[in-house]
Amino acid sequence: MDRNQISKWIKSPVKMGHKYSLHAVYFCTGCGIIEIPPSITARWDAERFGVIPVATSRQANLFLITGYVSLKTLKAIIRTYEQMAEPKFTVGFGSCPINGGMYWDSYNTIKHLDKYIPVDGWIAGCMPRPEAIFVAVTHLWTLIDREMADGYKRYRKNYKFYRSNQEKLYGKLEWPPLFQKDGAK
Amino acid sequence: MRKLELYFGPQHLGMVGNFSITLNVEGDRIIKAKANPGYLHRGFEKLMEYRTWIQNFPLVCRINVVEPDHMEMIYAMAVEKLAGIEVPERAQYIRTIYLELARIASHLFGLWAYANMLGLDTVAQWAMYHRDLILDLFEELTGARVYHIYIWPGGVRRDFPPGFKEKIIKTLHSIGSCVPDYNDIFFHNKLFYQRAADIGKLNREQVTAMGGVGQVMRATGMKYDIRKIEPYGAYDKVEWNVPVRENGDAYSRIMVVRDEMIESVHMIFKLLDKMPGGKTYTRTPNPFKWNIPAGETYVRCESSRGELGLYMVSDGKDKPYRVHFRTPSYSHGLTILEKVLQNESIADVGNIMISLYVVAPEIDR
Amino acid sequence: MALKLLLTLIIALVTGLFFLGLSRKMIARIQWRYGPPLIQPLIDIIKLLSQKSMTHGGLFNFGLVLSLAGSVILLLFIPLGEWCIMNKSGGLLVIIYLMLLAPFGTALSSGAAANPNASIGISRKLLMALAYEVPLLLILLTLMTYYNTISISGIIVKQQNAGWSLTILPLLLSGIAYILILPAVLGIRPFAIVKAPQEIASGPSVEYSGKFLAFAEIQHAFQTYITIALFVNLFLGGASNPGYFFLKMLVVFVAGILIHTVFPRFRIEQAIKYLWRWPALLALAGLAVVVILDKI
Amino acid sequence: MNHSMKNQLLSLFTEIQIDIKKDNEMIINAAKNAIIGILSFCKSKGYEHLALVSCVDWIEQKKFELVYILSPYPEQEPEFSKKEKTNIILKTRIDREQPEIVSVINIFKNAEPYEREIHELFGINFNGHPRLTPLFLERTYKIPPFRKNFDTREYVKKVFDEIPFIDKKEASK
Repeated sequence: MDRNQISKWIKSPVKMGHKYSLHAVYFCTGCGIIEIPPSITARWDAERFGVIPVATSRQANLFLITGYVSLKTLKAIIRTYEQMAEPKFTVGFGSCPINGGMYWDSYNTIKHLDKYIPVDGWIAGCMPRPEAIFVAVTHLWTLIDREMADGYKRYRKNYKFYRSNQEKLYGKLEWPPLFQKDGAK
Repeated sequence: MRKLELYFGPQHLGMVGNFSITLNVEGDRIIKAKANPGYLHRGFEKLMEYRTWIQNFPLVCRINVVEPDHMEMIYAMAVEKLAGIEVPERAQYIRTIYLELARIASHLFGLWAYANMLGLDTVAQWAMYHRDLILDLFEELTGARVYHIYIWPGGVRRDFPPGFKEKIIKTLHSIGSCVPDYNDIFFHNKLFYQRAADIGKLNREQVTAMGGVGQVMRATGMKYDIRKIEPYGAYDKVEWNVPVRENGDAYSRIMVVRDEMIESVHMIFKLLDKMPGGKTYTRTPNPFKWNIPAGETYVRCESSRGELGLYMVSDGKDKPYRVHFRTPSYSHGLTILEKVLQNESIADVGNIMISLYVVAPEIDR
Repeated sequence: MALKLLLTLIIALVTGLFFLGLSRKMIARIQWRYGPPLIQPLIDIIKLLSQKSMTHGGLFNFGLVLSLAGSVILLLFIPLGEWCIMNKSGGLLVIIYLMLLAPFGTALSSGAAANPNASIGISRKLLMALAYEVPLLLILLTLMTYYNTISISGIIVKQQNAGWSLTILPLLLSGIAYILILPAVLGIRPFAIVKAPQEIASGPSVEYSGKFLAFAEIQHAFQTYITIALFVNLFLGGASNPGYFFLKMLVVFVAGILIHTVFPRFRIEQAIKYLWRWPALLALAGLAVVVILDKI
Repeated sequence: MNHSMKNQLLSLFTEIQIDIKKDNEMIINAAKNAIIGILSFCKSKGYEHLALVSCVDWIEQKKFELVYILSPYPEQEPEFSKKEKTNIILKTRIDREQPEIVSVINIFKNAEPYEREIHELFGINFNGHPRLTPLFLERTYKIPPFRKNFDTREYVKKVFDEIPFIDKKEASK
């Protein structure tokens, strides 16, 4: 928690700004939604780390996907992810987005979330506790520090593969591709 | 006036689960609302047909995340009825205390969602803090905060740890001592009354026609509570009454929820005093070779949102043949919500939806 | 002159951001939690300015800049302590006009964003502006007739020797009316209808991202500063040195935050009905009292 | 209450078997075309709450079995608070090849989402239903997913496991 080290603020304000003001849009898909309210309210209070839930994806830079992802939700997740402002980070909650988890044999849920959108951090657990969420937030800080939270760069770099995976799943998508050329600025 | 199509989208602050409502809006008034669920559908009943009776237990409490305990109870009651297992007396008492604690936690979660939709964050934070105190009790009893897998066919997984009874009483007293604060800041707040009175008004004929259950029905004056009609667990061994209100709008639904919470606290104290000793678990056969005799059953229990039913068919093998959950949010969220949202203002969409206590994972299962 | 101009801008920005940070900390403490550090709004602005943002065309940018400019210009007309840059030129009348520039600017920019939530947020914002303008104009009219001057520093000088205008008997009614509409002008609950995140996904600022959101946050900070400074100058007698002036603003702001945490939101028609009933009647009665006193 | 109903029902309807289990639960097996008659009769007798419309796929006998569960709303303080069941399970079997049944929506309005769900997950056609649009599923399946011959594990292997991972080496080519 190097928030009050003025030298770091002067050296790299952008990185520090992103570390200590994560505006989270949480997609209440799946069962992880039951641990988000306790972690943003009185008992655990994520706001002391600067994590605040915001209403729209435009204002957010942290995207919490809190549980299994069904086919209908994935479309909404992809659009929300593409609407977010550029340095954006994604965290997958629980074991369902990692490898399908409890619903590994369900016909309506996707098994691996990072085939469709880039994910920076995973929290294991069949619905992780608020402490695990805060460990993930602090872990995300170190990733941002070491420039390793580069999900959005990966998405930009090999957008063609992400797009082809999405189209393999849905056939024709009704919104245009985000970047015309791979690695476009 | 300009007509707009507004998405009360799948991703929404303060909404419980993913559930999108397409509103045709004229100015500030809603003309037509169309609910489209399905964002949380995982084919639950299909998955249960691939797992044996015991394997289904950890699965069954994950249908509805706000209140997993009544799901375990309903599945355990169905399995016991089909297999003919007798549950010891002490296990019935423990189950009832456990379910009432879960009901209080679920109502506090509903209060968080409702106060959030009205914009009163202070009550939302307090309610969530008190719910966390109850989750600590669950964590000590069952080892997990939310998904406890505590009710087992034939009883409960383990008895109360020593000193747990005093802990329950201490926690409930600490929550009860805050009720006057809740009353001043929220329940007796004139602004809450103005925002919630005559909103989403339903009379008894409409509710019976559209299959309303639980507090939606109790807010129209009918004492409809499965714990009284078909008592299960130890509900008929303790004296308690069903809180009821008259005019069926959002305000009376929330007040019914408030009275129910207080009623549950008193009921827990009475149950704790009358709890007998003895075994809490009857042996069930080896789970791998446990074939339940063929048959079907429909069992009901009162979850915090209304009548929760389970229709189960077994064809004598070791896996259930067909399972169908009748969840209270199904009729509330689809038939009643679309009817009641007509010509209400946009500001009240969340208000009405959470006063009906619609929880999305219950609808799509 | 230029130095004084720059100084008032910086002081206004610092106090506005400090008030936002203080409000988040106080709300958190009332809700039994720690809450973010006091400089959290500053951290948010640093982050937002470094984000890549999406724009919806020229009108979208122009509207936002217009609303920010509206707030900055208003700053020049409000005396801070005894400084007042645009002192000579018709203080109160200009303020009445410039008050509407900020909502008009956000309306332009959100209209260009073509998001249904934004358009509903804008109709709410303009309705709210309309709702609290009526009593506000009546109150300013009462003050002008009572002190028969339109420059705020003139009113402050009169208050220095005659005591705060809140305590002067004929002005009591309009003082109470102003207190009743202060939450509406500040945009805090029970009148926080414009930015309702749960109902219309934070209203007009639904399409702002990155630096546009930073501008909106700064404009909100200026707006808070202006409203409270106006109230302190008109009714609590302004102040000789800025420190004393800041203390009075702090007291008013803390009272506003205490109201903010314990009330749910109004619906828009309830808010207008309330604002046009009690505060408007009180302001009218205050005006009548002052006019009759003038006659005698 | 259920015993008096039994002989009234037996007198009114022809091809119907009723058996009452030991905890007083009444199970009625009826023919497809008698459903509307029985449902409206039960509704008039006080069984106003349609708890559930469900469907069981008996694949060996090549039959779909539709299940309607009714229960009464208690007028005042429920006096029968003994451990007796008070609901009726009405079952009817329809052919599995062209599954077709009349919708009960004009008797019970709240059956509308149940029938939509069964139509989508089992492929049963409810004629007379105003809105048989898709409810839960995102895409259409050749075999409706809740039928016994739809193997979900097979489907998962075929659809989800075919999509490749995005690994850095192959992507940076």
